[in-house]
Amino acid sequence: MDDFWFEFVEITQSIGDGFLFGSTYALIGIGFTLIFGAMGKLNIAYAATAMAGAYSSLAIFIFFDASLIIIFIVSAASAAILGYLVYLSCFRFIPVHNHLAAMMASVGGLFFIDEVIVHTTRGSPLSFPSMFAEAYFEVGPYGIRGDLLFVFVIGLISTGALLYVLFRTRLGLATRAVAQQDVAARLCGMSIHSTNSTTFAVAGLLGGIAGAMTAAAVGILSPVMMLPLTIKGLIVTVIGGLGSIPGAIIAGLFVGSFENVVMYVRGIDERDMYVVALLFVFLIFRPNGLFGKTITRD
Amino acid sequence: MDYFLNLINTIGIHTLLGLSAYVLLLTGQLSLAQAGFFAVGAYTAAILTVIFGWNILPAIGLGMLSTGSLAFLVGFPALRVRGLMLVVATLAFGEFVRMFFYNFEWRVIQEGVEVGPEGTMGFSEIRYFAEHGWTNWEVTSLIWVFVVIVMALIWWADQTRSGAVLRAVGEDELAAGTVGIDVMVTKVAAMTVGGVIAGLAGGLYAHQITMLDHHAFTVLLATFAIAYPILGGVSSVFGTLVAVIFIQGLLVEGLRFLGDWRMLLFGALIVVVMNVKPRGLFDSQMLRWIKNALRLRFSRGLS
Amino acid sequence: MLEVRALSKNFGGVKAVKELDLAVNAGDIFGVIGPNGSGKSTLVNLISGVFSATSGDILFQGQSLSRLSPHARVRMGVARTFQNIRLFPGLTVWQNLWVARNSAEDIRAEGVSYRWFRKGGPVKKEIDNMLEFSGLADKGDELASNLAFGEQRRLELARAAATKPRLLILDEPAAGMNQDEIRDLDWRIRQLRQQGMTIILIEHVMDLVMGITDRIAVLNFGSKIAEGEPAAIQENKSVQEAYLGQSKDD
Amino acid sequence: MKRFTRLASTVVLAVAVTMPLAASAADRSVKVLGWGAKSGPLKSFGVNSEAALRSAIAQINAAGGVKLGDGSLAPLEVVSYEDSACKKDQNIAILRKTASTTDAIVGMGATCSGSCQAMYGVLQKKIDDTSDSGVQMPILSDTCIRPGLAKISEWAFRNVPNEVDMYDKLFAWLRSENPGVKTFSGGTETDQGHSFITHTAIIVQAAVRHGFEWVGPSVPELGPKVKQGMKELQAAAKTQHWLMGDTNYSVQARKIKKQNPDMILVSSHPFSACGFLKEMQRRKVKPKLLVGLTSSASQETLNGCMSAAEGLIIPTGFAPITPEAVSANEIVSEAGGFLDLHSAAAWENAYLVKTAVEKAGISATSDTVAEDRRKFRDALASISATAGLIGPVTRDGATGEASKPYVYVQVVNGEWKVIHDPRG
Repeated sequence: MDDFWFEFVEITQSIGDGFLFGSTYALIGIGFTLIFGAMGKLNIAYAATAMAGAYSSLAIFIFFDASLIIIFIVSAASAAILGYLVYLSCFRFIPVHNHLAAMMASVGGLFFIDEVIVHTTRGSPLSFPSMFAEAYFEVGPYGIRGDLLFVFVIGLISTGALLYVLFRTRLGLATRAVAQQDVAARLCGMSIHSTNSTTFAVAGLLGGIAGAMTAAAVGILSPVMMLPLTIKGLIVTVIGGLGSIPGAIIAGLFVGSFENVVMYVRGIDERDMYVVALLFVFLIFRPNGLFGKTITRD
Repeated sequence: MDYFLNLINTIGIHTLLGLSAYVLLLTGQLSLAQAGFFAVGAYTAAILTVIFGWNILPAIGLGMLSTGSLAFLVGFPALRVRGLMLVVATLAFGEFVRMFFYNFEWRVIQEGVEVGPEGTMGFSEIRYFAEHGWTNWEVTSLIWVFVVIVMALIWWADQTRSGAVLRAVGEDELAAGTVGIDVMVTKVAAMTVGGVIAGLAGGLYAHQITMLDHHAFTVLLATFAIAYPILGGVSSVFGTLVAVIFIQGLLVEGLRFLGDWRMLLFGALIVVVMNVKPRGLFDSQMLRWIKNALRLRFSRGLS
Repeated sequence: MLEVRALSKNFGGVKAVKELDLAVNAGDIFGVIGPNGSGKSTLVNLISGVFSATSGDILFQGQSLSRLSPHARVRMGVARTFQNIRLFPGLTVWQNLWVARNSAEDIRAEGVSYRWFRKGGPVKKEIDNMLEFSGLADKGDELASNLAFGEQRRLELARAAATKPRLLILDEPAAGMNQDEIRDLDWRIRQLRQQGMTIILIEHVMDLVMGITDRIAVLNFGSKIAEGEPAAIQENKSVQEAYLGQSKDD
Repeated sequence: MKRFTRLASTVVLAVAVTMPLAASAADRSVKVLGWGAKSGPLKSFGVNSEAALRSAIAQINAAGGVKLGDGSLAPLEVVSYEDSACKKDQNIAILRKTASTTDAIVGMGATCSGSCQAMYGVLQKKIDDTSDSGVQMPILSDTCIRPGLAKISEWAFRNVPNEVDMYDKLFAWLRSENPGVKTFSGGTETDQGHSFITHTAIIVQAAVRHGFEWVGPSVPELGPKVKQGMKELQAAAKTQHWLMGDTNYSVQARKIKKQNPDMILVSSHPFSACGFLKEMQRRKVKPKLLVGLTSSASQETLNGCMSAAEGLIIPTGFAPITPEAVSANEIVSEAGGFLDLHSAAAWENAYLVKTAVEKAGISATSDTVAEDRRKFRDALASISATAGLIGPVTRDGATGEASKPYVYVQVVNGEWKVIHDPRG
């Protein structure tokens, strides 16, 4: 009985931690899904821009010793700019219907950003500041990391802000219009390019926050984190359903806790296998993800 | 010389890898599973030569067979989804295979020494070529015989109706269905052929590199596999070859003298190429240009 | 030939086709008309298997089509064209017809190797004739995307015919055509009927439909409001209200 | 535009192909060619090693260079220092390039164990084995620390500390120093072969041997198969695992917190070691002793998690404890690199090359490359001891494994401090 309770506590604790970490996956997932929703295209370089944002904010911290809030803002801003640059270099001038070329270009973008970071940091892991790192609450048998909570809250706020922008402002209206019917939208005199670029910038904003969140949650920044984050982000996007923001959020949190539980029960060697298996289950039984619209257009 | 032969071998192997993705790309399928098939082919062939002491040809043959059947089995569920879904699904499959070999251990004692794959420690000393006294020329010719055969087959098939059918499915699945083409079968067939070719590439790679471990089969490799046909363009098999030469020959080896600036240029150049030539380095207009050039040559020759 | 029984199709709440019954006799040219959104195109998609019906059944020569995938229906002899042309733009004109040779008898006639890997022989002759018939003889090696609009329409018609269908469904083939082209189309459709095809013609251009069809069904809001000879249809009150109404004012 | 790009690329290609050929025309000097990761996450390896190698060779040349077979002096020349990105195929390409297109008598690469393992595989396994068509080129690697690599080829030489010995003495010393410390626990990254096998087969075993007991059930001796043994170990001792690129270490840290050991082993590279250390810090896990993997005794660890790593004890093959080491350290940092256990090996290798060349008595002309290489290789094989930066480096002729002196360093107030020199 005792060790049942022990296990119960441990597992619930794992779920909790994973849930909090999941918020970073969720933000990355949202970024992918936003861009896919707007253009129907895949921006592989996205997670890279997110991390790059975090790096540039770290530079600010090192040279000007700014507070964590500033860091998040800087990270978001620079990632937004990067996102826009990625749009210009990898999407803007490539024929709209040539998805392959655009994706390939963004892969090139990923390599480039990655290498720039390595070049400037010599690939060395760098310590990233985190607020409330000392705060560690013991609630009965459970322990909660204050900085993780903080990160989680920031995640919630930024998501909320995004949803507000998307569903309460003109920009959001335009974005969704373009996403649903770009031809019609064009006929209504909306500029696809300006809408797309703003979408990239907005996605970049989120990415920057996500990057800073991840870095703050781990406490370090290192180039080896980029690829795993990209893969997790894509998996989350698909499980959530392409183009669905709530889907991405829920999937992110879910995947986060799921992998952490598997981590606890089965260990590292099998963790990612189970995540992949989870994805397969979704693809087979729910090919359009949690909230994906079924595609009936011929 | 040795060095250039080695480079040519690498180009050959990567060309095969690229072609395995090319076949799928014809049917409009973007697959990141090729690295997975590549890995299966590599490990199968290497195990057969090292542990069972097979000759390399049957070993590679069996490798191709296994990857082919694996691709066939994966094809049916995987090809139910399209576009980004397929990309991620195949990516996940590739990762799954990688993690399998990351946990895969099969050690046997041979002449007092332990050989075979050893999980995350990798599978080293696959020295078939060296042990059997193959010179580099022989290795190179072995690899390129395969490359030429595969390229020729694909090129020829592209002239026939089967090629047209593949492209038809790639152009417009729905229309293909309504003119009586069995889309699913076509796709799975392409997947299988792609798997076989990737397996072949893997078998050759294992013996060229002499050491396998899971680091070699990451998403990065899968990305390269699709990068070749996309960069080269799907209008012709030669596009893939051109792209491989561009990446392996120029960006990776050729620019080596740039030291640590090389990899910076790497990504940037890919972006540039995709902007300048969205349909690939070797697109239809380039094809026409070359055809005309050749025709001129001929007519001059005749007159 | 073709029998549609109590066929219904819902998109979410919208009933695109409801409880539709149709019967097409072999050798007829059967017209289907109706205002926009009356469910004509949905009907085509249901018969050709692009959509699967919510309820009801489709019988072709006594066999049910409902469970079959699009390509299987083509093999049974049901072919179609698209309202918005859907050729294979990256393939040559010749290849567009080549890939469409999937009729049961073709598969039987050509051996495997012949079918997949050889260009010459009867295949070539037939396709060349088809191009001749479509007035595209000299354009065989052009990319389909380089053809003019009218030529693309003709090619699509030829491609559908290349599957050797017994039932050919034409979804607004005259859309965007001028008088001469329509006259030419009229002639082609008759030719195809000569070759023994039964034809379902979905069309807005009234003179074409009235001139060429043996029977006409009128759809409105997804259900059939009238069926009969062209003449009868023109007289039909409810049809005039639903559809020809406006033309009476001038 | 298109024509231009086509033109440009062909030009670059042409240059690229002729480049290596250009390298091979030169007067009488003893040529070596080095390589390491100068791009990718492990960039620091290449940068540091290049700085160390070049400055050591500069020092040698300043002192007159090396004596050749005919008694004349010739300078050492670094033909080039290539970027292998720690990728297997690139390492092999560079190896073949060195062997076939340059007059270098020795290749000096490439820090990462996996790369070396593949690279040694294309070398001839046994010298004078005519049936073996492997490359005949002496390779002198800085580090490549994974155990048992030397046996792959008789042409391959490494300059690495003997980890078994290193950790054995470490725990012996820790035992005597800290009688209070009883239990221990720890973790490793399983996707990095070296960390993984060292943790399993060496560190944990050594700790057990010296009377530390794993929290909870006792640790079994390893079975014949390492991975198998690892599984047993994990099953019995619940050692923690993670991957190099992980972002979440909560489960591992919590499990260790539960075990509440006196001593914690973190057998992992800085990337993940820092992540894990930081997580433990947040979870308020405070062991009496903290022991790390030798690869983490580097500047990267301090960059990544100075405060969390406070107190971390690591055995390392380099520390500025001797005058030579101190001066070398200064020179290299002026050259823009850090001297750590990896790059220090590169420095020492330069001097090892000098010794071997002078022992071999080569003639260093472009038409004697083949025999020079062979002579050099034999000389290298015959050398049983050389002067390293912090003491003599010995090499076991039978196994080909080098073993160099080492000291124990600890992070004290954010700096590496030498806390013990086992040589007394």
